[in-house]
Amino acid sequence: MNEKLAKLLEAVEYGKVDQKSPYPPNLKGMDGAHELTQQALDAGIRPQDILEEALIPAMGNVGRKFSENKIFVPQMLMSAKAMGASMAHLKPFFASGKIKSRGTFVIGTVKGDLHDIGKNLVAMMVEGAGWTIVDLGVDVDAGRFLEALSKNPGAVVGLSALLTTTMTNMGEIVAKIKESTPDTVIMVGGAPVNMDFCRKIGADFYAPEPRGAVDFLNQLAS
Amino acid sequence: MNEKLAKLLEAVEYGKVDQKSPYPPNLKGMDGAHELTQQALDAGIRPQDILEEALIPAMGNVGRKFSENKIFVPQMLMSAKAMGASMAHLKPFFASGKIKSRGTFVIGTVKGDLHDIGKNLVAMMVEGAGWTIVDLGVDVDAGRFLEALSKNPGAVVGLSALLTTTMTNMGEIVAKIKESTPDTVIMVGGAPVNMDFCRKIGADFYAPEPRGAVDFLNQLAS
Amino acid sequence: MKYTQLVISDPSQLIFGNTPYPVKTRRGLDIGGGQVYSELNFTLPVMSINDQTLPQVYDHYRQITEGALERALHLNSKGVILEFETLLEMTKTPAIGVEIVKIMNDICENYYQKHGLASEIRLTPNDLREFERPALQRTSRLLEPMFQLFEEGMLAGGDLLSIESTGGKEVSDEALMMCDIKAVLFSLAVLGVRDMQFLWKKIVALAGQHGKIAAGDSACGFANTAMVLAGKKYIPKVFAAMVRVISVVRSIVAMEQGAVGPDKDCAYEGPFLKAITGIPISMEGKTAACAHLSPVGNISSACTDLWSNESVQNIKLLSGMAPTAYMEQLEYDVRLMNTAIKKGTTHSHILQQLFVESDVYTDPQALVLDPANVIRISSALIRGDSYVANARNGALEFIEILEETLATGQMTLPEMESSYIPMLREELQGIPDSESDFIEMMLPQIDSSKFILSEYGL
Amino acid sequence: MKYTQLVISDPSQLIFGNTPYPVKTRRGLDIGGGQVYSELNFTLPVMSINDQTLPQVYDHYRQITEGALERALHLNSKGVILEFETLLEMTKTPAIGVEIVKIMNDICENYYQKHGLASEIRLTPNDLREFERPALQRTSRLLEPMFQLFEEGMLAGGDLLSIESTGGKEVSDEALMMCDIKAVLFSLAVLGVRDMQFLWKKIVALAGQHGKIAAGDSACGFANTAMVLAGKKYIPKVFAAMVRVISVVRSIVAMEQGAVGPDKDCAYEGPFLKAITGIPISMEGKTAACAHLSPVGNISSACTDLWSNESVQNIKLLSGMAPTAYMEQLEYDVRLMNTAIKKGTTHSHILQQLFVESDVYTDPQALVLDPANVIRISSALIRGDSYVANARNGALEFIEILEETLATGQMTLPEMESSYIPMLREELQGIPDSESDFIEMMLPQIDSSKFILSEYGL
Ligand code: B12
Ligand code: B12
Repeated sequence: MNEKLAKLLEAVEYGKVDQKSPYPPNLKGMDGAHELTQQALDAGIRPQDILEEALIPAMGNVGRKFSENKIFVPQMLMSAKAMGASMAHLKPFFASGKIKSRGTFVIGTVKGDLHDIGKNLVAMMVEGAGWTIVDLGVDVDAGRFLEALSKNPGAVVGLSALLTTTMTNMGEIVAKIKESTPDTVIMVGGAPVNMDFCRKIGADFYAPEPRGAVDFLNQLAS
Repeated sequence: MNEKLAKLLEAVEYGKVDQKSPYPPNLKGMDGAHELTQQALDAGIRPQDILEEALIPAMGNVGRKFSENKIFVPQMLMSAKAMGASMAHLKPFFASGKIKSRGTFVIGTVKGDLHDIGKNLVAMMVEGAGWTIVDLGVDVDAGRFLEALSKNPGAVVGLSALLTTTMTNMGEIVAKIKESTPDTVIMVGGAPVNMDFCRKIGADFYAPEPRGAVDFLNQLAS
Repeated sequence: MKYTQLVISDPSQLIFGNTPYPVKTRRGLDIGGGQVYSELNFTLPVMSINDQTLPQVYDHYRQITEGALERALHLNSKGVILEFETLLEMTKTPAIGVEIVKIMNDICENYYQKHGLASEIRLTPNDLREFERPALQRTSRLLEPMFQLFEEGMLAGGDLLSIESTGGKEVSDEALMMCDIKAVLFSLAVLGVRDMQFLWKKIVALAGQHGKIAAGDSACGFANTAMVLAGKKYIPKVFAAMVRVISVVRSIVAMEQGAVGPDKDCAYEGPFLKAITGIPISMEGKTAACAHLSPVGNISSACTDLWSNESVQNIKLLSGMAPTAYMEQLEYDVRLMNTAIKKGTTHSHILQQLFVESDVYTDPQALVLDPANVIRISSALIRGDSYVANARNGALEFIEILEETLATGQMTLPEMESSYIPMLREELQGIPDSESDFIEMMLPQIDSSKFILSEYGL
Repeated sequence: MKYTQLVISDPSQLIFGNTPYPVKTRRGLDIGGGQVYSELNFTLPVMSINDQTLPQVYDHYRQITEGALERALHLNSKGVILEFETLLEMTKTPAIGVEIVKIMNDICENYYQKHGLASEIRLTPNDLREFERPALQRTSRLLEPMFQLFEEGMLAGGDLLSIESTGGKEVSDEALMMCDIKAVLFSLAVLGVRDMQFLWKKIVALAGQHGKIAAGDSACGFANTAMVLAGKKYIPKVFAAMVRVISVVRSIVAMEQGAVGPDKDCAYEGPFLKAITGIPISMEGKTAACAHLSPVGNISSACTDLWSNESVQNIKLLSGMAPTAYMEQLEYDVRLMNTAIKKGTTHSHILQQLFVESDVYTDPQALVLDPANVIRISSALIRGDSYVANARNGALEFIEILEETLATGQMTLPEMESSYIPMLREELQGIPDSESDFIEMMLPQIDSSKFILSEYGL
């Protein structure tokens, strides 16, 4: 692999945002994702390759280490920040069509429910896998999902719920989405949700952990 | 109330089968249900009245005391035996149409399931309420219920299940019965069953305890 | 009866985690050797088992095993027994049962190799013979799948063999409802004993052949049924407690035939078996509230070697799957006992005393589990020359203890309960010593269409 | 901070069932007065709450209350607290919450009149303010339904008032995920403290007006969230344990405003509050495995006065409804503690010792709950002049204890965990004594669009 990309991969994997950032201690003073991305672009490396060969594999490693309990969330968040610093450089190329996003993922915690820690983790890991995220936040009703879908046609939807009394709102939201855009792929999750419930309300996929969501989306995209 | 009927009521309520029976100790040597029924018939009391004014109220008292935990099952079983001794005298009048049974109750534990203690208790208490019982035993499939219904048109059906893996057989049996005789009233019970499940499989009634079953049947009959 | 002397005759020696004849397992558990282990039990949620659903069935058992062992590992467990008590279809079609054992055993092995967590599977096939009435205890074709599952299942990793056998149940069911203690005694001390002799000779031989562990058989359909009925106030507790005592002479036959324990949970004969034979036992109490409510929540742990939850469905609770949650509860219970053992006899005895005193006078069924009473009753249970006499003597000793306790005022019983005491004593006293005399006495009184004497070798 | 001295400074006095300032209730419970009681918590199964389903909702609560009290009665319970922690709809529309309190209270009263079983309802409305972001802690219209439910609910029989208030949570959520201890401290010791002062002044006044009991507030959304995240290995346990310690300075504000306990379960600040203020507390551990898994299953009961299961859905288990089963489990746990109390201090201390030693060195979150450590940390928590200084001092004392323990070898931590210790210490040491200095230091570092200072009186 190109040495520049290898360095960028390392910076993202270990959460080195930019040269000034103190974290991680062992990379102190060295270039971060910010600088390394600029250098890669300057060296004429294709933006698509930067994404596919450095950022996504880096976040893939991070996700794997996280699933294996080898790192904690803050480390993962630092990597996500580093990736963000890199993505800032790549943004224009998405707009111009030079990079194709893997797809758009609209996620939210359903109406009545304010639990968002799990949802945020899922969003972060999906973003790391190269998807564009539209995070609608918490307490989101069907209308707002439909609106987001009309702005992002073809997006995959993710619903999160942590309360047994808001899980039922998931069913409603799924029904309304399937009514207006039957082809929309919908994924559900959250502690009280399970595969049976997912089937029952007519959603397409359930994963107990973000990892499963990422794997499923990657399959969709490939 | 007629004194003879009052005595019969007492004999049944306290489980005095016949003169010879040693139980209950405090009625030792006295006439039991067997003798008292004969005497009532000899005195020209209408068979229907014997049933309605002595036996059913006696068993009603027994059922109430049982639900209130004032007596144990053996006492209830002795009363059921005493009622049986009385019914032996009344049987011809059912055949001739002089007594109208409250109805027929077909009960069984569903396919794959051998638990019958609960089912037997329900059968006994329903019998005490003046219903004719057809007990199909345990491990009963849909075919046998349909057969019993064709022999006893209009009968109410009771299904019992104690295993989470045989509960699902209840659903099948209910479906088949409702298909062939949609008007059949079906009641379900057993420890793992509940109201939601009853609704889900399309049965008509669920009771956690025999008392509820009796109340429901009595309403049906009235 | 083979045993004529108690292996443990001092109540202070009858304590959790220790027994004279511990059982060592393949992956290194030392049951009864100074440590209490959890025994997790579980079952499917509401679903059918058929060709279409089999993959889901297997998934459930995979998920249960993984969830439980992962949690046990997280809690630094010293080791776990997983009881796989089959559902009917899994014994009727032994291939299903065997496949599940394999799935579970692979996971156990993986946790053992990768993390050093030791676990073993107790394999408990169904006694299918109860599907035929009258039962063909010895000649039934249904014995074949049962033993196929025993054999192939143990080879697949089901190292501990148990069953809740049902010999005599055709008589006991009605006898319980009628509170007919003589019929109960007939069903357990005559029919049950004879069926156990037949069945356990075979199980022990098979286990011996493959170097596996013939564990034990609980009188669940008798004593546990009685407890549940008493819990619903359908029959007197006094009666249910007595059924438990009588069931000892039936369940001990497994040991007479060579079973070595750990005895199976759920019927609470364990403490008596431990006192008489010295084998390790499994018990359940408060942490089996998922399976049935109990009048012996704490006292049941007083002298146990495994601590079980009897059964819980694989359904979702707020924390996660129910078997995982129960694994955690068992582990913490067991930690408490093991900490006491580690600190020495003063601590273990005080903890045992608290277990005992918290329940002992609340219910006759708790009273019989006080280690001192277990020893007294056990002595009576081996005093006579026949199973019948022993069962009767044990039951009478229980009445003695009960009356002494009532006399001290430490325990009170409502009239409804206490009025059964003299009736029961009178009936027991009418029971002769000899089995044949007893059979002769009982045959006219029981509905003989219900069972076939020759199927019991009579 | 109001408290400058410990009410309980001797670890041997910090024990279950007893506290210097017990709380007596209407139906005669004497919480902390020599007896541990069960506190049962429960919730609906999967369902919506709306006009159509309201009758079913009420039925669920009726069934739960009856099932639980019937079981408690059967087990000779000395008394029960039923926590009614509302679901959103029940606070948003207070009439629903009030109706449920009435239903429950009628059943409680009936069991009291008919059977002498004493029970009380702890009423815990939702903190609706978290629906608005940035939160309007003081000016929100949502305060109205909350206080309507408090007032009408207490009049309907919800005698014990609690809430899991959320002041500061808008900062804490992200801080937890980032393991940013300074931001956590800011959210708890600045924002949380100020919001608690505002909220609890009102609750205490209302309770006083009607002769009801202002009980307490747990930092569930902070400390319990941290524990769940640590349980999933998302954040270090060392960090989660420290969050718990810091949350004390926030939760104690309820007492400063006049709350008298029993403090609410679920955040485990209880033992510290008990040591500092002498109020009775509620804790949860192994028997809350239905609600969340726990690293403090036994040790959490070491000095509790109520013993809780946190929450369980009203779903069917094999034995019956889940709340009934959990009622039974709690009652047996509590019986064990009460038997020990009855037998005297030797027994209670040995039982406590077993609770403590069975968990203490398995997890930093358990370590902080050892009564001796609770006292040490509590002393540090009242040493300074500001909530900020106190929180920092408590957290540093925890690090001392942790390092001492690690040094003895009794406890070991993986590198992933231990590497956080110096980082945390360094960050803590940078925190100034004065609140205003600290605010000045933090404001540039936190996303200030998330909260409104004036809503915290700043
Ligand atoms: C007794 C018993 C047995 C006895 C049955 C004796 C008999 N003749 O019935 C024996 C030992 C044979 C037995 C066997 C088995 N059992 Co079993 N058994 C029990 C036990 C302990 C008590 C059941 C009982 O009789 N209760 C008392 C009666 C009076 O209550 P009831 O049946 O609920 O009935 C009442 C109400 O439900 C209602 N009712 C009942 N039927 C109906 C019908 C209608 C229409 C209405 C309105 C009302 C109604 O009224 C009744 C009176 O109040 C339960 C444990 C428990 N906690 O319930 C386990 C239990 C039901 N058994 C269980 C199991 C697993 C088994 C076995 C598979 C064990 C094995 N591995 O071999 C076998 C299966 C045999 C089979 N194919 O059915 C599990 C079920 C788990 C699951 N997955 O579903 C339980 C829950 C035990 C446990 N905790 O694990 N069992
Ligand atoms: C933290 C927490 C809170 C915090 C929330 C903070 C926040 N910003 O999210 C606060 C304190 C605010 C809170 C409030 C309440 N909570 Co809360 N809370 C919890 C707690 C302790 C942890 C949840 C959590 O964050 N877990 C960690 C995350 C990482 O896990 P997760 O959410 O499950 O997500 C993972 C997976 O599920 C999956 N996932 C999640 N979403 C999605 C989506 C997709 C598409 C996919 C594929 C995967 C996926 O991936 C994630 C990462 O692994 C749980 C207890 C528990 N055992 O879960 C209770 C719990 C969920 N809360 C509960 C309750 C009752 C409440 C309140 C009603 C309390 C009250 N009376 O006020 C309020 C309701 C507020 C509201 N309207 O939502 C109950 C729910 C009971 C019920 N009936 O359903 C629980 C179970 C606690 C309990 N045991 O009683 N709570």
